[in-house]
Amino acid sequence: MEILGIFGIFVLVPLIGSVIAYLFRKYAVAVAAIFAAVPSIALYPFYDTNVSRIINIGVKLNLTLDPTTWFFMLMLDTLAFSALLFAIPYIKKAQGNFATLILVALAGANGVLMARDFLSLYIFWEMMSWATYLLILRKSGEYARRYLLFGVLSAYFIIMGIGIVYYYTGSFLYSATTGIPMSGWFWILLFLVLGFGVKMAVVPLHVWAPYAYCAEQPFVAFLSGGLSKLGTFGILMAMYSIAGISILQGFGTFRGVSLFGYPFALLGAITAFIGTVLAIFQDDLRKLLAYSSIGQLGYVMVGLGLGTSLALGGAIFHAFNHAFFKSLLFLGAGAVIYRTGKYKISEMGGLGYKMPFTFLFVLFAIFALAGIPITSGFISKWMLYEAAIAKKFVFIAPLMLIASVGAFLYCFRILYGVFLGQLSEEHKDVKEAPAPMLAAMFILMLPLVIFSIVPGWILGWISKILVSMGLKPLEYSTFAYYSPIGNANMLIMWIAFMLLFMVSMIIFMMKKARVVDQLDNYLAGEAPTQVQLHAAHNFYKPLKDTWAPVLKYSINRAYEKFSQFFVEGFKEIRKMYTENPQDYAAYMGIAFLIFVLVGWWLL
Amino acid sequence: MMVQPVLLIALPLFFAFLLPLISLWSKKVLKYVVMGVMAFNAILAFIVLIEALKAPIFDIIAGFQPPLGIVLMVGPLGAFIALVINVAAFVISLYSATVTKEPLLKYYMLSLLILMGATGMVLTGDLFNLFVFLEVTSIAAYGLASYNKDRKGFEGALKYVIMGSIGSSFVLIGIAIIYAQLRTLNMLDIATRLGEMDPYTKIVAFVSLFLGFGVEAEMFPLNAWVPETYDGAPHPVSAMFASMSAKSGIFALARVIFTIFAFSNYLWFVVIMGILTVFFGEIIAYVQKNIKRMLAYSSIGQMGMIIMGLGIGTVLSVQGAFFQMFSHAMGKALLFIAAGYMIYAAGTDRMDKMKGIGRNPLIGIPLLIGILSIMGMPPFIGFYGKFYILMGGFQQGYYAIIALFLAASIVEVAYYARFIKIAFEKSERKYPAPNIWVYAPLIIFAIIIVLFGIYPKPVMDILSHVAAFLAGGA
Amino acid sequence: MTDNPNPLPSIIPEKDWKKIQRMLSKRSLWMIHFCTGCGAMEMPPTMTSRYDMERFGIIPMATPRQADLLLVTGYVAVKTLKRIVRVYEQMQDPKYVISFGSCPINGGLYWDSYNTIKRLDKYIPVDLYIAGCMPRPEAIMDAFLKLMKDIDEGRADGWLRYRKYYDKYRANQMRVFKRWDE
Amino acid sequence: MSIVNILIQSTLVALYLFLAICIGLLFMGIARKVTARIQNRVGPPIYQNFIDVGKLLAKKTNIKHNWIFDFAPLFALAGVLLALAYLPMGGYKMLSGTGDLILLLYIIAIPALGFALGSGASANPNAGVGVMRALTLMLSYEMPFLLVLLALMIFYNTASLSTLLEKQMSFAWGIVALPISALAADIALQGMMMEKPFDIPIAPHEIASGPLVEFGGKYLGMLMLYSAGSVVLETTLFVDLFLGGGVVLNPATYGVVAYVVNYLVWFALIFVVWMIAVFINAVFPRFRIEQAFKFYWKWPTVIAAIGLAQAYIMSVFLGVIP
Repeated sequence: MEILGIFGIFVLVPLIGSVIAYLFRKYAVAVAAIFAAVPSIALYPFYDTNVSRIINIGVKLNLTLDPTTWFFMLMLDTLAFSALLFAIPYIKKAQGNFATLILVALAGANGVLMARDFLSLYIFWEMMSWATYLLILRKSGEYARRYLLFGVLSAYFIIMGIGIVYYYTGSFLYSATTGIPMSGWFWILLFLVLGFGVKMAVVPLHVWAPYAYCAEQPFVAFLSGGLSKLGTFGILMAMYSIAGISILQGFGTFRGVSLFGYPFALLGAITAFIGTVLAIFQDDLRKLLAYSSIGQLGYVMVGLGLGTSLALGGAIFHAFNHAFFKSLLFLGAGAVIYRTGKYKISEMGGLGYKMPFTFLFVLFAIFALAGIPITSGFISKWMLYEAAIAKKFVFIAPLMLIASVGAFLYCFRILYGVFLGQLSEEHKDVKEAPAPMLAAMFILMLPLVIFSIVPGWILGWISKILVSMGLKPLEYSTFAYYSPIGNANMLIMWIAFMLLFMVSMIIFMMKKARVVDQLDNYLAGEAPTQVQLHAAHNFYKPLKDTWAPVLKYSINRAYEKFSQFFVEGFKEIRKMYTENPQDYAAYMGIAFLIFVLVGWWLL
Repeated sequence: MMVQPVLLIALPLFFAFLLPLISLWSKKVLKYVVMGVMAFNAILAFIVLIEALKAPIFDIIAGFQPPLGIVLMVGPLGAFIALVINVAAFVISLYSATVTKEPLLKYYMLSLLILMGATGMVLTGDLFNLFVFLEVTSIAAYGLASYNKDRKGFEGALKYVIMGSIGSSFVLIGIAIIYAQLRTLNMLDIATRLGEMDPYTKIVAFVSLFLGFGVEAEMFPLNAWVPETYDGAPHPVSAMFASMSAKSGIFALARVIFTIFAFSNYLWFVVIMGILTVFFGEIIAYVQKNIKRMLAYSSIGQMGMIIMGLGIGTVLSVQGAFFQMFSHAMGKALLFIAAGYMIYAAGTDRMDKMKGIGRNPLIGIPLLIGILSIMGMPPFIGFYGKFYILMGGFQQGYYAIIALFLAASIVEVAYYARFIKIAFEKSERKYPAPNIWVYAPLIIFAIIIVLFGIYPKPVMDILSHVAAFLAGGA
Repeated sequence: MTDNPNPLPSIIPEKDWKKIQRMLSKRSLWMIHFCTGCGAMEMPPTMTSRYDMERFGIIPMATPRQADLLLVTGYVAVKTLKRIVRVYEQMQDPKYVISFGSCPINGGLYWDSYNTIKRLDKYIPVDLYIAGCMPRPEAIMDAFLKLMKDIDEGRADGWLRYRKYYDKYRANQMRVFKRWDE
Repeated sequence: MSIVNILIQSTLVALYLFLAICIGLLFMGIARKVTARIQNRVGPPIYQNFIDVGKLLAKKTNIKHNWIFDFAPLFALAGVLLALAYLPMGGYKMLSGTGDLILLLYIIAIPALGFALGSGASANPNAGVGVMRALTLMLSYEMPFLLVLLALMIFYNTASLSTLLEKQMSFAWGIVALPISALAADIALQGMMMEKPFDIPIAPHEIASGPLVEFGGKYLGMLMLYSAGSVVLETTLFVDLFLGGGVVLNPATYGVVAYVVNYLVWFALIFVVWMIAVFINAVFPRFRIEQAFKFYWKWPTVIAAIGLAQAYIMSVFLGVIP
């Protein structure tokens, strides 16, 4: 393994593992989990190191493991490991190819993170892309194609970007991009950002996400939490490492923010808003989470677009948080689906009493998603807001803030619809999720709590990344963090909260309470034994009615019309091949004439 | 040891006419004999390749010195393509064992002849031999195309005959013009003395040769025969067309473009023909319901990509083009074999009737690998060719054409994804399990695709000789 | 129905604690009025500006969980009784019942009806009756004051009785109900 | 910061919090009295709510449905106390030096979320509907309110409340500098306090007091303490944002006297703000929830946007830097 170094550990081990895991038919996923654990453990020696290596397989792959890569890789490998751990009980049939494909996707993802030249970036990107496609194909067949098309679209945007770089420099290296004119940079960055933006599901390139996220939950957790972060990483590298801040500033600045980045920031804010609004009205648990992660990645996009030190730090931190809490949510949903077999929120209810641990984990994830300060989810949102407000951006900031208010709505939708309310008759004997699932969820919950008490650690890592990209480091201490216009100290907040919680605990403990059955309930004197009390169906109806005139427009349908139009055109063109030899002979004659004439004209 | 490349041609020819005698003794052994011959040929081709990598081989036949005599001119690239053709031929010959329809004797003779013709077209250094081998290939191909003796077969074969004969007559005209002006047929000789030709006639000669080989190379608009012929022919034969005759045609085309007439100012037109081929091939493949027709149109698209690569004409793109020949020969042969099995197993050639046919891993995994490779997904061999051709295009700054090409290949991805979905979706229908003659070739091709996809270094080393080839060498 | 022990024995002696509790609960009687009959008509004037009962801290509540005082305003049919009992059991101790008019006392003008009960007191403990058909708001206010006085002196112990003789009450109830769930 | 100092500070904070809760209960009593007077009634004594809370906490039996049910009182009370602790009262910074407006904004969500959790844990449909209405209402009034906050933060160029107070003292009160925003904020405040016409979530006559439906005894008592706290929280928020937090004397110069005076001024100011809310509450009927949403996203939002534009122009183009 030392011969190949980082390539061996982070790319070959999963690849070999994928083949080996396939052979253990029944235990494939467990074996795969072990192979996924290797890179995530092997990562720790590489903390704050800078290892590079060139692998020559006929094309040269330049791989580097620096703090940026380390940070993202930590995220991804942990997610992959816990997703596979979760999948051990979850995946019942065809374990083999699930495990294989997840590991291939992991290898591809690690490769993308380590790649320092466009060729290997593209190779690993596509590897990850088709493995993901096949994983989606396992569950939701028709929509997998949609994912693949958008995946290929993004790949081709990236190819355009790469090609223009190659046109100017004749090299694929990230480092060799000197002497490219600004016009060239504009197109390169545009194509690269669009390409990676597809993976981040930025509106209007988001239509693949809601359907792709209906695949098996452990994989979706990895896809939404982990693989979508490759988009973040790609944009980060493209804009701030390959191009660099000075090039971006070269496009002209608006209050110190690059005019190239600002539209993307605005787009991100719009994405956050649209994703949130659409998430509020979903009844399918998986779709709700999908739209919410579209919205959350919108926040990340804002940070990437603004590109001040604070905003970028916030974006990276939010990507980290989103990776963990959204995977946690998807896994929680997976646990519920695994136990009940239902997807619709309105068909569940009261499961929190039967699955307390799952409920607690999901509750923490939702605190993080809603940005409640007792989780680290708050800090990243805080940084993004303050970055936007400090720069006096009066369009981005309100959109982000109102979107985060909307997040409360769908968060409560999940909590109430799934875990609270009435426990329906058919779920009377639902059991708690099996141990591996709980373990996986617990692993994902830890960072959210730890980094909310001690944000200093992770802010330190992020500052390293920012410094390596030539930006100012963040201002932070172990427990507190600062922006130009404000500050917050998590330790004091925690202590105060704990003390006050104890105070209210004392008042609460003065009297004992008696537990009554859920049907012993105020129903105007009625006490029926069989009744549906769960008010989760079409939960936000009044809001939906008020939004109806806006909601009737759908980007999705626009795409379908578009593709329909083209297929009709293809049918017309197909008529060119009349199955008639005379015509074909005529074609040859005409072709001969045209060729000769063109040739003579060229002389 | 010094291997005579001529053996590559002589051996199949010899055995093709030995087969009747063998069949008198026993009909059973025929297929094993053919497999043996082709396997031996493949090994021979490999040795020749190693030789050719040291230095281009000029093998003079019957003692006449060039420019008078006929000569085999085996450069590294020629040897490489020859190797590809022979390997493909050998693996396909395994699949041919499933062909049971009489007269088997003729089938095997013709398949040996098509191999001989294709190899000859690649190896020869002499324009007239090129024409002769082209004729051999085409005539064997006509025979094989109509081998099924059914309506589809005959119709396809007829169209192939018409187009093919027009094409070869074009070639003959071109050769005639050149000979009339230069009194020589040796390619290098022609290349050196091309300046003496009257430019207008030179164009005519070039276009004639270009179109003539364009028919074999499935270039737009000369490719109309492709879908019906591929559809009508027996399944192994479709695989042969895709991986052997088409490859020899495109290699001949490459020779015409670079070795003989090294125009630089005409190339952009070739690029346009290439992109048109890609475009129409892919979008018409999208609306096909018949699997073999879909594959046929998609192989038109692939060949168009190769023509594009040749036309772009930078070292990188031509390397890509040759890599694409290799990957397309392997991948498309795999897909045609798989399609053959599917048509046999599902009892129809309509794709929507093949639900869940790929759920048997012996078929499914190679099928998936083949399709991904054709789509150009790393780490399969299909990727490198596509990527290099594109990068070459970027070097020349053909942005619009590349955008068009990428759009076309999104369409390609769309229809292959549709097919994957059908092939792997759940269905209670049970299909007969493939026998060894079906899945062995599939697996061999799949292994080649993955192996050279993960470690393409050997191929890349061979393709590093492209520069010399472009300079007008072998 | 288990009684919770006194939470702060060490600080305040049992007796004073009870006194404080009575004093508090008499000064804020939250009522839920069960409009069974015509008596309900008398509540609006009692609440509103003419005889504003809020000045004694008596306000109407939406659910029995929050209420201390149950008003049964008028005749009680068997079917209604079932609801009344449920509401009463959902209220939290200490809780008090006032019944309006003559019907809950002796059936009133429904005395020979086939499906009204004659005496509410057999089924749930009534702390205070207001005679008359119908009692006027003055009478109601008077009743409230009387109830507050009773509470202060610890005479309003209906909830204790209900707890003590629970099965007797339940037996009486079951005599008139066929089943609980309908 | 020495340990003694910390102790003194924390005792002070505890004292202020206790006073805040008492003030809240008092205000609720006053509101009942005032409403009664408006309706030409006598009304209860103004200390009525203390009695109510006492009675509720002294109830003999309490019921709960499950362990999640307990979240409501705990999170609600702790959360509102925490939020109050980050809010300067009468010029006393409390913790607001260590956490800014956005932290406060999210801390305010803690009690609401806990309350929603607890009420959701009862299987009563009214609770679900009530919480749905509450959240929808929140989405409604946050739109103008966030624009107002943005206007303030842009104009005073700070997100920290204590800094905001100092700048208001040195420059001008928010209501003088940004009157339009102040108007929008007050309209939003009515919804934030869930006073009529926005008492939709706890409409007793439609949905049996909504989220509160299953709460009785100590649960209801603690929730009353929570609502008392939130009265002070919301009024104080307005006062701190727009009325300089009632800081008239600079504590740096006048010392303890300043604290006392400022506290009294602050008390007077929140009383005024509360009275406005109470008067509106006393004379209005109730909106339907979708009407409330449409209302808030129409006029108050427009007003708040104008206010934001004013703040933007003043700070960016006119260069008025407080």
